[in-house]
Amino acid sequence: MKVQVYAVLKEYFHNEFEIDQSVNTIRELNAVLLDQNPVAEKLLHLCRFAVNDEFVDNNFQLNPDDVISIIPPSSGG
Amino acid sequence: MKVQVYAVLKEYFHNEFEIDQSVNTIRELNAVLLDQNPVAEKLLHLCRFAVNDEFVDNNFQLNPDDVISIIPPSSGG
Amino acid sequence: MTSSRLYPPAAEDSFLHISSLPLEIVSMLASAHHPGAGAVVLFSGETRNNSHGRDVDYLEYEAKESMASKMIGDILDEAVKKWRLKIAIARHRTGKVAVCESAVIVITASPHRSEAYEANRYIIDRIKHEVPIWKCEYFTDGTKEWGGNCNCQKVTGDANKHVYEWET
Amino acid sequence: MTSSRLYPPAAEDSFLHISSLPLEIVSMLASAHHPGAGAVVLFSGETRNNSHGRDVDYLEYEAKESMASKMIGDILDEAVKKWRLKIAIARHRTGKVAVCESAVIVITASPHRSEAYEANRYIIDRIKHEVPIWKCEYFTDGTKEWGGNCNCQKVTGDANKHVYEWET
Repeated sequence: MKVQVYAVLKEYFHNEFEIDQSVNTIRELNAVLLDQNPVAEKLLHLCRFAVNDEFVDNNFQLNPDDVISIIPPSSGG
Repeated sequence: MKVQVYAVLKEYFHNEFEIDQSVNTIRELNAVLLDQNPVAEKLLHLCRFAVNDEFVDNNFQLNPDDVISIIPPSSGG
Repeated sequence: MTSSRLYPPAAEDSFLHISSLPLEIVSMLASAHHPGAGAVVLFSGETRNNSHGRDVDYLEYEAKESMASKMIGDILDEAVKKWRLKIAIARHRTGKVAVCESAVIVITASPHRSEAYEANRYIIDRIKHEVPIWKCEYFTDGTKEWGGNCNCQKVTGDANKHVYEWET
Repeated sequence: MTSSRLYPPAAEDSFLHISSLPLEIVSMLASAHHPGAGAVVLFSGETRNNSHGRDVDYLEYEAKESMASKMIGDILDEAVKKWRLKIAIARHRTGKVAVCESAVIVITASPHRSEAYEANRYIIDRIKHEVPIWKCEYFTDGTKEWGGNCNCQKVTGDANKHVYEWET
């Protein structure tokens, strides 16, 4: 599955990357990301996740062809 | 002294007129106006008076060459 | 504080905050950007096509211009001080104002948006209640009415005391 | 209610409420007059030349455009319903935004002014807190910082619960 990150998250991860491991939920994805980059823990904790442009919660079941966006806190305007 | 009236007051008085009687205060002027047009009583009671572009109270002492404006309630904007 | 004086009046008008010509909303807005202001709020009061259930043809505004312009200037100065505004501009039109046209425009600019919104409401409320400007409604049935008067005196018992929206 | 959809986006943009081009404040405002609206309120959020005591060179905005545009549209629709607005328009810019330029514009129009002011604040507050748009501050000393983030979660304990100015 594909992961896209935005804004300040790009200082911790590539803008867009593939997750090859078997990951079934957002919670599991979060664990994989923390494993990749433990320094991002605080920030990741503040982020929301979206799949196919809709916000989802930690229990959301992922499909291998999903595109997951990690959305840091907004700071518009 | 000269009296100027505005807006809805023009339906009760001439736009501008002279008061020839000896009138010493705004209170006395008010009495003269009510005498001229008793129907205006309610409206006059809601109005403010200004002399030479400054609001004044009922006790304000008038001079013969003053220009008095009678200011009905605002309805700007 | 003289920010409120910065906006140049149209050459044809002798009063800074009162205009007998259509209000130039675009140039007023263009003059309201400020490098220290992160928020600009504009209010435009426009003629509606209906009032109290009746069809409105147009409005006509009358003002005691000399007093009105000075009073609006004083209100702007107070707002600039109170909210530390970078910019405060207001102009009210006199004469016939067609549906969709602006009768009054207020623009405020401040570092953060709270102040610009609050000051804007404060300024328009005070203009509408206190400043000697009057509206006459001309209806499509040919009748007219001096209308929408400030009725605060009925509540406050004093022609100089008003009930403002920004206080509620 | 589809009033919020009426404003035509620039031909170059594929998202109704997100623009990579400078916001056309004049044409947006020109499209916001309505015969049934006596009050038009415009908010423009602009780049300030300072932030937290540091000199700002410019800001750069990033958005997840597809989500952001849809969310702004939904917020506008909610505001139109809640306050019975005649018009509700909002556009947020992405990319570099210079000092004094608009990063976001919100326009509301309603019969009376209370609703236009309240709805306008509601819309901008929700956009700033909820919509996936991010600001990066570039300072004159050459440094940059992803800044001004919504910190509501520290108070509410939930990334989806915010503390809005219009509620205080």
